[in-house]
Amino acid sequence: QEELLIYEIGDTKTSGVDLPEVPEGHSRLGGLARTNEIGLPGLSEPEAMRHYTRLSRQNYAIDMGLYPLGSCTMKHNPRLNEKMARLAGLADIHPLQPQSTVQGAFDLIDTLAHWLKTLTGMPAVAMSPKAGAHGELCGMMAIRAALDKRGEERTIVLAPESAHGTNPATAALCGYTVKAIPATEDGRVDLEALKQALGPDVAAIMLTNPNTCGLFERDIKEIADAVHAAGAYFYCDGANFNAIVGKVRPGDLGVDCMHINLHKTFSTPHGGGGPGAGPVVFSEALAPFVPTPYVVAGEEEYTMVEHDDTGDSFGRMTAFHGQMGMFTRALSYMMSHGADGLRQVAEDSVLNANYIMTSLKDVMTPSFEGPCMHEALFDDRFLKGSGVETLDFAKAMIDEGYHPMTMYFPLVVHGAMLIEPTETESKQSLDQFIGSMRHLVDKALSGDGDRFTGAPYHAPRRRLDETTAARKPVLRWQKPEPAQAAE
Amino acid sequence: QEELLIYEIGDTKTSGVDLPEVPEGHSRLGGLARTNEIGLPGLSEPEAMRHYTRLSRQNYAIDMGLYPLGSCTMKHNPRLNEKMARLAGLADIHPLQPQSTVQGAFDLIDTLAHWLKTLTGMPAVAMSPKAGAHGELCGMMAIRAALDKRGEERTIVLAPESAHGTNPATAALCGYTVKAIPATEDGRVDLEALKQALGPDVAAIMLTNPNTCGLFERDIKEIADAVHAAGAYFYCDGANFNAIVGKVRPGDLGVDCMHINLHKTFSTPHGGGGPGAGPVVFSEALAPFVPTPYVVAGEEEYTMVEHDDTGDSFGRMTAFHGQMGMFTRALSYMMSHGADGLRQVAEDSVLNANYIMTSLKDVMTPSFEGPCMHEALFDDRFLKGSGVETLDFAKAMIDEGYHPMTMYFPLVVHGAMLIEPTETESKQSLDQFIGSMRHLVDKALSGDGDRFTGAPYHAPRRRLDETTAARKPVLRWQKPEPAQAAE
Amino acid sequence: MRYLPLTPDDRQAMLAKIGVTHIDELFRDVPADALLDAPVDLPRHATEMEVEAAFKSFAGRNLPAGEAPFFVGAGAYRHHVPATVDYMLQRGEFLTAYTPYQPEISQGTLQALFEFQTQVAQIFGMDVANASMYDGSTAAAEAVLMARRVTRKNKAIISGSLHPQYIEVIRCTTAFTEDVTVVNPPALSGVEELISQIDDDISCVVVQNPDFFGNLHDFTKLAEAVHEKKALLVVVVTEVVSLGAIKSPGEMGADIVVGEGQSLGVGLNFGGPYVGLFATNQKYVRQMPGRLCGETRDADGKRGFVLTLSTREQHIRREKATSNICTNAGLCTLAFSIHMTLLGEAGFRKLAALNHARASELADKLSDIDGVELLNESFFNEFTLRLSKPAAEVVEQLVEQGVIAGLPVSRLYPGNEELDNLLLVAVTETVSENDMYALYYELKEALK
Amino acid sequence: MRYLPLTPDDRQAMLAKIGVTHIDELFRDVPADALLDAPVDLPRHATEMEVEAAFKSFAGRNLPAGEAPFFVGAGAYRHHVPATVDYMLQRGEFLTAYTPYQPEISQGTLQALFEFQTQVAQIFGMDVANASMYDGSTAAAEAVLMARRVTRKNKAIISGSLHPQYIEVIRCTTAFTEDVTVVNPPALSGVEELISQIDDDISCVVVQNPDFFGNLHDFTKLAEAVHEKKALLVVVVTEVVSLGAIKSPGEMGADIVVGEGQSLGVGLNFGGPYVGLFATNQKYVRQMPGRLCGETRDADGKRGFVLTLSTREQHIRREKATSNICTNAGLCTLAFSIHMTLLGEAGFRKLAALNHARASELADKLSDIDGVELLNESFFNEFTLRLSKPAAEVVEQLVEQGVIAGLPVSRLYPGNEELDNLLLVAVTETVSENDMYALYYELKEALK
Repeated sequence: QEELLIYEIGDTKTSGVDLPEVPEGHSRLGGLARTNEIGLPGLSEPEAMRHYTRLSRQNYAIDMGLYPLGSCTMKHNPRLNEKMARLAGLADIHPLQPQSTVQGAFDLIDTLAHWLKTLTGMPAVAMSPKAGAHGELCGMMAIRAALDKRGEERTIVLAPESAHGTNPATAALCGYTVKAIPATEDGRVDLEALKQALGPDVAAIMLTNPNTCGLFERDIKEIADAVHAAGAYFYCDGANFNAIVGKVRPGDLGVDCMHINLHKTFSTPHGGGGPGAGPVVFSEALAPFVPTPYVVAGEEEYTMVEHDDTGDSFGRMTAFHGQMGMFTRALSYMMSHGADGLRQVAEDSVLNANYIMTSLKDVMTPSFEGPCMHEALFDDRFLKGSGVETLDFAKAMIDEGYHPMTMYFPLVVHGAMLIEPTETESKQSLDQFIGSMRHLVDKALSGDGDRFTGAPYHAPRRRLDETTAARKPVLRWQKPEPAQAAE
Repeated sequence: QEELLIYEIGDTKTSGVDLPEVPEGHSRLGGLARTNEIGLPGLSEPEAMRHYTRLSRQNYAIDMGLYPLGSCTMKHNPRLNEKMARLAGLADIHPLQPQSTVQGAFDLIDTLAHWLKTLTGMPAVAMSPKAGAHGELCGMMAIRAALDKRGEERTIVLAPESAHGTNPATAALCGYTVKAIPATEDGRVDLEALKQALGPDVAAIMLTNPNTCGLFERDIKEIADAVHAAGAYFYCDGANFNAIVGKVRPGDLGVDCMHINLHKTFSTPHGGGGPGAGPVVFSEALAPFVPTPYVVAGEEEYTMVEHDDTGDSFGRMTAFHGQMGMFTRALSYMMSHGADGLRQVAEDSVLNANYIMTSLKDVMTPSFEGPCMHEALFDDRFLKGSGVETLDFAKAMIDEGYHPMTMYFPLVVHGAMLIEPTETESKQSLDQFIGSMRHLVDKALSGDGDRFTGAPYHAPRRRLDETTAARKPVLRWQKPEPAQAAE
Repeated sequence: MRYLPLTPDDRQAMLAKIGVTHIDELFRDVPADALLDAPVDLPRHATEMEVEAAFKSFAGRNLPAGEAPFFVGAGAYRHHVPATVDYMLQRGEFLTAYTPYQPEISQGTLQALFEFQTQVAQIFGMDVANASMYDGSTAAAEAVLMARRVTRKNKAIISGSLHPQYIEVIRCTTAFTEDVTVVNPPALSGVEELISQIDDDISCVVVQNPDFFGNLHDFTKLAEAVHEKKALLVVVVTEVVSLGAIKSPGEMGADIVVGEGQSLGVGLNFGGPYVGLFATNQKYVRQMPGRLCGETRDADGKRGFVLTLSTREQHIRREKATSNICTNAGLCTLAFSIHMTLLGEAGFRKLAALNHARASELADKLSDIDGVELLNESFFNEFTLRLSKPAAEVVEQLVEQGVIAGLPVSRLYPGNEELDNLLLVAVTETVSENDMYALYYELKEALK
Repeated sequence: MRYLPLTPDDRQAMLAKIGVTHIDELFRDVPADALLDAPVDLPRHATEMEVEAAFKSFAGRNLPAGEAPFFVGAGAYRHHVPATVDYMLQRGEFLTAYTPYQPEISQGTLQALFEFQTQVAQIFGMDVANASMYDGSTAAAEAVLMARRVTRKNKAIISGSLHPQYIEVIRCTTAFTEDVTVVNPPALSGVEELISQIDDDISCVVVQNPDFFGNLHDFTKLAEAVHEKKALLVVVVTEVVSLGAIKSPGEMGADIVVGEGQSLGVGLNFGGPYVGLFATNQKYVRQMPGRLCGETRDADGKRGFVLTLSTREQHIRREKATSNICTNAGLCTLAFSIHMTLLGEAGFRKLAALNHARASELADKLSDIDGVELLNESFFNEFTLRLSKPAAEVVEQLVEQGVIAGLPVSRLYPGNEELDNLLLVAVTETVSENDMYALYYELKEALK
């Protein structure tokens, strides 16, 4: 039984909500009453319950199995965090109710800020960015504001070829042009090339560390020194912070600002694509430029500063104060782990990735030598001659009961397969995954091509036609033509 | 991937719960410390989350589709009720904390009692029975207590052949012998036969109404009169109350006591087999004999009477006060529907059953003439010659995406199939079900036998070997023999 | 009405299809004068907001145990339940499933029951456990009935240290059959001469560990004496967490062990729903009441689980069934089992040790107060104090100070003056140092 | 650690397999002096009980809107959310799923997004909507950027009645590009002369309906004037429930409609997460920012859904992308869509009517008070009062009486004395008669 659309189940008269009768009274709508039918279908509550339950069962999720999506840190989402986020004193408060009535909320934000600053070794943090990319924007805007204050017009941002797509997109939003820095053979930034690229027109470098190849940038301090010497700032993309949390403080590496994806490192649920949260930590140099609003702890009470009096803040990135619901979940996660547990998070995530790398390196082709951080990068050399592409291999994983790994990213290796198990997988789970992968490699090389090119076979859908979807986009339901409807 | 047992995943050292360190102190265990390993496996929280999530996905449930289980009233379970049951002021209170600190709880119980009494037209109610069968026991014990007080030794309980198995089992627990009353051609109690069976040795009649054939006992008042004239009591099994709630008050029919399955009529979740709740309403004649405890509303406050001073109460059926968590859910359901909505419940449940009966009567064989109440009873005559049994037909429904209907009950018709859609199915859902059933009948009669005898094909398991399970029962996991384990 | 999908148009169309014009024609078998022509005298349907307001009002007039220093136990204990447990219980696939009579589409419930049965058997040190009963007290009554079936004798001896409400339930359940129940008076000292009461007529002896007053017992000798008379030893456990610290009834020779499983996963709920645990040895399996889940194979040879041995049950065996029970405490078994799985043996033992340590600490502290005497030689997480005043008065006095001091034993033994000054105090891991200090301070004040 | 499955033995075995003896050998690329040799200076790991206690303490120092007569709106509205919505959000299959890049195993999320997009488009009266943005304010900024891309002009005119924080966000987001944003002063009267400001250079005019002060507008003429200059009309809606009662921006000729969807399903959450709504007309689809879900077929010909038109997005198009956004408000779209589905058109309209009726009632009542002047000619569920005293003082005074009277406009317009006495009052279906009376009474007292 296929699940119909709500438009095919419900009608505009049905409602699954009971509301009190509307008292009589004269309308103040200024003659703007909505008279035409909108066309919104309603479902009774039992129908709605079935519809969404059935839909949910067509999803894969962390709760169901290993989610080896490199660069996404799909770790266990504790339900304690969900419970905390639903306390009425945190969920049912309004961003603009009197500050005297939300002192606990400010304390929570301030406490989370303290944890983030301590873990990163940075003196300041902006809490309001709504997601990782929004955090990037926040960091780059602070850099731009700092340079503007210095009266310098710098136009170029450097970024490695392997950077996330958000990096150049963000730089563009701040009016910068992106220039790529090449990588060395071993998958890191080419320090010499970087030094040559640096100059008075360079505003900043945007660097992910551990980088998107799953490697730690060995020359990170030299890079920071060179960048600073050239009068530029060092933006660190914190997407891979999970690998080093509690083990390395970015502040000790010379970073000027870094966003933190609370939904990656600190386990707020991905929710099928959001919401995220992307607080940004700052060095002393950039701290004056943080956006409004921010919490200030006074002697007796907290204040949320909503208007900057210094004139240095680069402005406001969002209405209200940021992703409070995500703050709650992240802080609950952090307190649960503590300083000791978070350190263990980094160690176990790196251990798990290296265990996979080691256990598969004889049958798959790791792209780089040496230990990886929290993700293992393979390329498609091992598939050579098999007729199986990275995409096919990944789709075949679905039939084995797994979500595919990240494919074709980073762009710097051919047919990339980026596997990030995270620290919340057990050894038993990893061994089972390794077994499945070895089995698939064996099948791929033994000519069982249909298993791959036709995959998935055992999923709610077979492969979907994405080309037609993009060429003739159907982006909403449309009422069938009357002729059809009458049939 | 098959889901392993916790014993095959976890070990005795792992724990998914963090606890504070245990302070030093001398043991007061009187030398009884448990020293041997118990063998309880622990799972980390992520492992536990996956294990139970995966297990859950092997279940069918109301939230997933129509559950046409006759006699079980599998209706929608609103989540509002779950939310109410989790309010700290209701979930986190102790049955023996001071009565002054639980006045709201007593009010809730008293309010629910009022609703039950009003809906049944009966003057008293015992709230503590833990489930339907426990409620039956409660009712029959009150009858026995009343007869004992009258000084009469009656030894026989009458019940129709079509009665639930709990009826005779309960009567036996009260020291009675059960005598069956025959049914008429049209599926009801044979009034004349009943009258003949009545006599000074008859303690009570146990009657389900609407009965287990889905029919209303037309002669109910005459039956009650005859029973009372013979000095016996009328126990009504309230399992099918959903068909008449808000439309007919059992008190108006001459009933002396009736249990109410809160998990049927009032939608507390079945939870894979429980917990239920089975309050029992009583006539004036039986009211003095109700079990302890009970709530009494005073001028200023409520009192929970835990010890009966009258000497009439037949005693205590359970520690504490009954299924409070179910009371909350049931009352939330009842208030949501109100007097008007509950009446509509009965009407729609009867309408839905008759719609199914009418829509299938040309291809299946209804066992009795005329309108049914909230369930439609078919027998297996329509399968004659097809080689398909009731069981096969039911199992084939699984492949169509449905839970099978109730089979081989009641025992009074051959190869019974008892279908109860409940009022929370939409017409669209019924039409789809009817279509599937017609399709199956067609396949059964057109010789597509494998579809049935091998069914189900599309379920987490194929048909299971119940015979071996009963002959050589394996009722727990056992540690594999060391020899095997070493392999 | 948000829960009723039929629209007025649907109803008309369906009546037409059936061939009637009014819904009441389908109620034609109801005696005309009994068919109500209007809704009963109760409020009309309510919105979610209205229902929430009503329940917040009910809830608001109770004092949740978590919002006060809280020391009541007596058969129901406040333990901390991990958030994962409640999440899982709420999944529709568990919450809204029926009894797993159709095993092909009920493996989730069934496998969880199989795991539950194994856990319960292990905790109690017994061979097998059933898929649960209503609660501990009804399980205890079922144990007495089972002992009669096994031994074909009908006299049960009940310890005076069994939870008084359990005693009442056993008495009530056996009141109308031929059973004879001999109930001893309360044994405050923890010493009770049971062995001398055993004769050839008895079917069983029923004891509790830790007993109602908190004392611990080794029943090994008692078991031997009972077995000599071909009778059964029934051991009741109302605080299952104790078995993470103390020897199991199975190790002491029990034949049937029943218990209240509420401590794990289920919560207080003002007394219900709870989960009755029931275990016995292999040889008595076919006399055991209640549901059982067993392992088997499907047509493809895959391991699977089914409800089994149902020939013992009422829907097959009717008046000859082992019990009239036809439900178990399904969802509560799941709560119990998930909580136990999260704890694991290491966590279970630590939890028990923590409870014992806290209780010891408080017992020591309170014993220092003038007018307080600790009666127990041994205990797990609950003990009995003799106060210099009636305990009921003291408890009411402390309620005013926001402290729920424990259970005045007199509440369950009204009219027994000897017990009027006894206070039963329970301590779990949810009790903080501050809570203990509050009780100490207020009790001291009250007894001045 | 309850969340970390590896045991010490596992770790040893895995290190051995990898061929190292200590975990830090895997961190060998980290500069030695930067590798911490001990945990940072933060508390150690905490039990569930400890974490719960900490959060109950945070929560306990806030006043939940549901526990007081509550009248703050200003872009975030307290509506009642059916229990079903939150149950569904908590299902692991929705909660713990990733972005649906693998459509074969993400149809649940994708179909829900497709339904969401359709609902949003219908509510706004537009052709298409995206799969959501962070919130209303960032969506408004994205609309300005999009208008620049579509028109290849860079001057935006911003209504003075747009939510002041939205204005700040637009200003901030366009600060470092070549955009020119002309921001009008606040238009209290509800009348603002925008048409005269339109010239050939403008990319768009940004207006709000109902506007920040609660006034309603018909933008039909404005749309015509904007279109004449080949520019776009951007309409912002911060209270989406209003569209159950008033004409949609699409019907008025809007080219882009953005909104805050928090009112449906999401809740207050102290400002986030919320859900940004974004809709436009078919011809501009390829310039739209954010994720889009589209319908297609699978290899077996079955209908299915995929993320599509991703060539607009940053992971493909990098610096030329339509936005740097790479998430949507996934779970909040689901909350919005489920709530909307439960309401249906009938419920949505009734909810809107109810909000309007309650607000009307309160506006009338409060207007009776000496020292209160209602500024609005028209409004939906929020209106502006001019008090005889500074509103911030009055609000603080009423907090002491347990009434949260509304937003003093000065909080968002500091230093603008003209606005100091203005109080913005919002009324939803969650406000009771008693709440209204409490505000009336306390306000009257305060203004005496």
